[in-house]
Amino acid sequence: MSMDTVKNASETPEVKQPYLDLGVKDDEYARIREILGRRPTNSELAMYSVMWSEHCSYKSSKVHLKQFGEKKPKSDAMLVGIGENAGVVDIGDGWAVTFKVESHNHPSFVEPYQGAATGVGGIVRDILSMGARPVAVMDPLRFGPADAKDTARVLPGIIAGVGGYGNCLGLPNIGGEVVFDPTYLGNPLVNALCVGTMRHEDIHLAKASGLGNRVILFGAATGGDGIGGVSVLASETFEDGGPAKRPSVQVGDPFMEKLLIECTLEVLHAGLVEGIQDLGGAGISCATSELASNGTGGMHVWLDRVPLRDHTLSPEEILMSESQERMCAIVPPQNVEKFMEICQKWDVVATDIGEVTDTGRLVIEWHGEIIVDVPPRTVAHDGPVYERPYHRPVWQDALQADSPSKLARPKTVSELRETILKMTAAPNLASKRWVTDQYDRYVLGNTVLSQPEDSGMVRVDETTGRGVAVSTDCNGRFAKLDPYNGAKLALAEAYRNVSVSGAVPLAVTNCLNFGSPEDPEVMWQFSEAVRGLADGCLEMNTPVTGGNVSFYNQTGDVAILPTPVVGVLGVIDDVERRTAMAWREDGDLIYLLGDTDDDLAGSEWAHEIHGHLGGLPPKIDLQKEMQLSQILVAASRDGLINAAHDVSEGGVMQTLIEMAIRSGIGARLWVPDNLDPFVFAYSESATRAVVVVPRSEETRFIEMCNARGFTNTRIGVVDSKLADEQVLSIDNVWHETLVLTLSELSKKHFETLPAIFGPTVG
Amino acid sequence: MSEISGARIGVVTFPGSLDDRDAARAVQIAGGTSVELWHGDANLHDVDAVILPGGFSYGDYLRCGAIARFAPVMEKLVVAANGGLPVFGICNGFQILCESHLLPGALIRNDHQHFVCRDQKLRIENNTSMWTKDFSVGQEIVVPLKNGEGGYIADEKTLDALEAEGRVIARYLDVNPNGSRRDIAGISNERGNVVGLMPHPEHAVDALTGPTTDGLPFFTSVLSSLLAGVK
Amino acid sequence: MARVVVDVRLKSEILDPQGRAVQGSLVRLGLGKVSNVRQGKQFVIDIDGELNDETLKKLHELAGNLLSNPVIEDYELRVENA
Amino acid sequence: MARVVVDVRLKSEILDPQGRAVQGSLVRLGLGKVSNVRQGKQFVIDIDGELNDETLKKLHELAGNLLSNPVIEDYELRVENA
Ligand SMILES: Nc1ncnc2c1ncn2[C@@H]1O[C@H](COP(=O)(O)OP(=O)(O)O)[C@@H](O)[C@H]1O
Ligand SMILES: [Mg+2]
Repeated sequence: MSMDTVKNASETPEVKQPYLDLGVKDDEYARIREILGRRPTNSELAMYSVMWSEHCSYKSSKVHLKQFGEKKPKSDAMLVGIGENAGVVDIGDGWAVTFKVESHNHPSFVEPYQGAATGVGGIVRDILSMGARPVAVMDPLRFGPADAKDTARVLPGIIAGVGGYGNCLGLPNIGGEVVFDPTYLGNPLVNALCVGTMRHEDIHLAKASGLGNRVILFGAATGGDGIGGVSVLASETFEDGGPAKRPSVQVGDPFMEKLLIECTLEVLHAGLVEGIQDLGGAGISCATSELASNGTGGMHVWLDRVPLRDHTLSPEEILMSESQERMCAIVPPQNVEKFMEICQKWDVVATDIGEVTDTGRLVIEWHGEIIVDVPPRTVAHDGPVYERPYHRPVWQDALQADSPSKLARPKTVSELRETILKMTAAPNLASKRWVTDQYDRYVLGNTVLSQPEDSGMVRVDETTGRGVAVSTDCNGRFAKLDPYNGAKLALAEAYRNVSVSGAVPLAVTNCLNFGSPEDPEVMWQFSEAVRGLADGCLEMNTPVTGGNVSFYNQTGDVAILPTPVVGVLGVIDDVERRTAMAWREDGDLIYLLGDTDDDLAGSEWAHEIHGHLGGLPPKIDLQKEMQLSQILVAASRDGLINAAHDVSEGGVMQTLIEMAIRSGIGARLWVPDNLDPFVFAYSESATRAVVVVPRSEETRFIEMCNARGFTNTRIGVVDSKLADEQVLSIDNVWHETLVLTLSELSKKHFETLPAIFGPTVG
Repeated sequence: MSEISGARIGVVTFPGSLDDRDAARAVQIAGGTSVELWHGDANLHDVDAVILPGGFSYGDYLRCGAIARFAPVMEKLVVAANGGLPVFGICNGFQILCESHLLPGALIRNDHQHFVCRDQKLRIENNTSMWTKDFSVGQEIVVPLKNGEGGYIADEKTLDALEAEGRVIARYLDVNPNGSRRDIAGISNERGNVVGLMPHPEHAVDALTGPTTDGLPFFTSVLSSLLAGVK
Repeated sequence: MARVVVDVRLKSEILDPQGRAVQGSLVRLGLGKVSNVRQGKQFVIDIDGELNDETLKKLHELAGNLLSNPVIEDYELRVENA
Repeated sequence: MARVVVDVRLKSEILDPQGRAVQGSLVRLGLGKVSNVRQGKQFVIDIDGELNDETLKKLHELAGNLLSNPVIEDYELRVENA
């Protein structure tokens, strides 16, 4: 079957092709034949199969994702929108920022280290291909229970992979998430986010324009990595069987990627490049068809010129290979020599593999024979679109009716004390230092905030201090209880985290991790989450700039919690005035902003103490969330607060404990008269934050809150002299005082992960 | 020697160097002028001192610093260092100095097997080297540490000699983050012009982006050493 | 006492960035004719007492999934009685 | 074509944290009687054409100061003609 040429395909219409094994359905195959007016060659079939897979074509999600465009808020900040490698937003002073999050879930389950490493590598190249210098990465992660055997297998490797790749590239890791839930056992989520910066004039797009321009492939040689990985791994569930495959594991070479970054930025800044595209999923198939369909319209490629690592690869395999650390540039002929010189300087192999034509066809030649001749749009953009059936799960009503009100709550000081110590050590609330200490947060010298702060913040302009802050969030339990509002809550939380740091939220990216789209109940969760996020972004005036969908995250019939991870990017005009979470000054006043209701459904308390999930998640009012944001940003700008920290998982108690541990200084706190001490401690009502106000600014601060009608409650005062050692002392706990020492809290907070995953330093 | 007010400190970029910009920034904050040096260019461009920055030169493949040692610029650097040129190797730079035999011993995988990034407390043990002059002996500082292969080892005889000659320039305090022998964080050569340090003082020169500004004296030290040399 | 040596090598189809880097250096340092370099790991394991079949079986098992990662690596095990 | 294999091992007096960690895991996973584990590196170098004395000499030189660090490591080189 090898060397199936176009000529051969025309002459042998009856040949049976293994399209089903490649994940191509009967009707899709029929459509390919209709488009081409003949049967596809094997190479063409390979291209269509991989480009029309769920992962590349978004065939199940497209009909829903279009809401992000339809409900797009009017924002002047959007410079490049959805549909490119990554969206680009204007942050002022001529600076533009691009950011995007992508999943590498299944590969990381199969080979944790390399799966996670190449996940980072892939998203960094997406950012690079916009013309931006990558400046930071983040890694929202989800695992099964912390003490589960398979978590012990995947977690250390995934962390080492994220770190190994990012550290070697010289990108600071400024944040992420580590969440444990039984539904992720067997389906860990590895989402990777990258932020890049550039001047407006440096924005580049993936298009092949200009008749006669050269198509240059540069970076690593092509091997058999992940052949069919995209379609086979991303579009079917985990069963093996099927045809023998080339290694489905891709190995990353971060050193090569570092060279590729420097080399790419140099050729871009030298003005040598017309269009540029990274090679990710679907490799050369994707890059050539996307570049061609977005440009002058045609391309001729000599595939046998592609440098190979493995000389036994067939042309079909070369087209599908997902070998890492490769880029493709469109270069005018007169610039080729200079382009090659720069590549040589960086020791990057570059090969002229084709040229831009105006034929409207993507033609690929292999040793003198034509093996592909297709309209590129049909490969890249006109894939199948499914209107998958969906319906509200039959169990949804029962789940929402199963409220946590019947769960036993602590009723005495000693019971609450015991609960606090247990919660402080809960894997989801405990310090993630075991993880983040394996990541370089300092490199590049622009990191202003990183873990464990609410958002990661980097300085963009060293002269003016302009910078950006990013946070990613999602409470999958809320999303399970109510996917529509769960998505809004995820957006609100990320928005709040950025605001807490003093930055103005500007734009959104997302990674939608769900179970199988073939399950109508999962599809309902997905459609509701997208609707919620699109409505939320419209209301908050933060456009979705891009994202990624990962389906089939399920084991058997059990899907993961619906996990629409939302990333919010904000801008701050001077990073000097950022707000961090640690209080410092004795006598500073501790205020809780926002209203506290009896919100324990889906809470960390219900999960950790009772293993319970049911009821309705906290209500979310995005108008109020925006008010809170304005207060936090204004307070930072006017110097009214010395510290701030958002309230989310683990409620106010967890927020205060984290602030105290970060500070190393104690505080005297009291429970407001109108609240039950337990509800005060562990309710997870949305739209709240704890702020620390110097006495001299108290009046101005309260006036600002009152002017907006925003609830503000004084709940304590920073005090390092309460006892011989540093303590949190809480008054009005059922008329008694509850005292916790920082040393006992720290012990609980820091010991959990090392006890499970083994000791490291400190 | 160029004018001291603007002493020219070269920062070498190898393929895979990562903290080169940070080192250059630290030089400038200290009052020097940073000069970019390129691994493939066998020329030190008349600089007054050289910094080998942190990173993963050549991906740290084979052994950290093993491949960088053979870069064209290193041939010149070894000769100049032996002639008294101040050279400071930070992290990967320290590894390169050991591989080049400008400093004794070697750096091996951390004893706990993980890459570690933390704010590390150090005690300065020597203020006679060209890079530690502006410290006082016994001074405690906190600077970032980030490495996967930072365990300093040498045979007992070498370790004893380093101690006896006062060539241990800094030691880890509170925790030994990588299993280094005798808590050694940094050493110098006999003459005191070549210094290697595992932690990263260049990330502690600005309170905005570092945990402290405790790293700055490494960079001012060389400027005052050069000045003293001229007088 | 018995000595068991386990060589672990990346499967030939898997990218070996380290090997490539070493190959580059060897060539740069004057070794002209290197066509390929692969870098692997070697474990030298000393076992107390005699090496019985059961221990050997266990060793193979551990070599196949602890010392090597079967997804990307192969191992070879040999006994060198000391 | 000739194949040259270079084994690089830490000198025996140098503490080997990786080997120690592996030893710990082997014992934890049920291999009772491990008295020592050392982890080394192995380079498999394919040379084009025949291996002459000069190339071999060069190989020894590079094995001794590029592939291994003589301060902490020893190497062993053997030729396996393919
Ligand atoms: N959940 C989503 N929300 C918004 N945009 C999305 C989402 N998923 C994918 N997209 C957009 O669709 C386009 C194609 O996505 P993808 O295939 O991941 O890009 P790439 O080919 O660069 O990896 C991108 O512009 C991406 O931002
Ligand atoms: Mg892309």
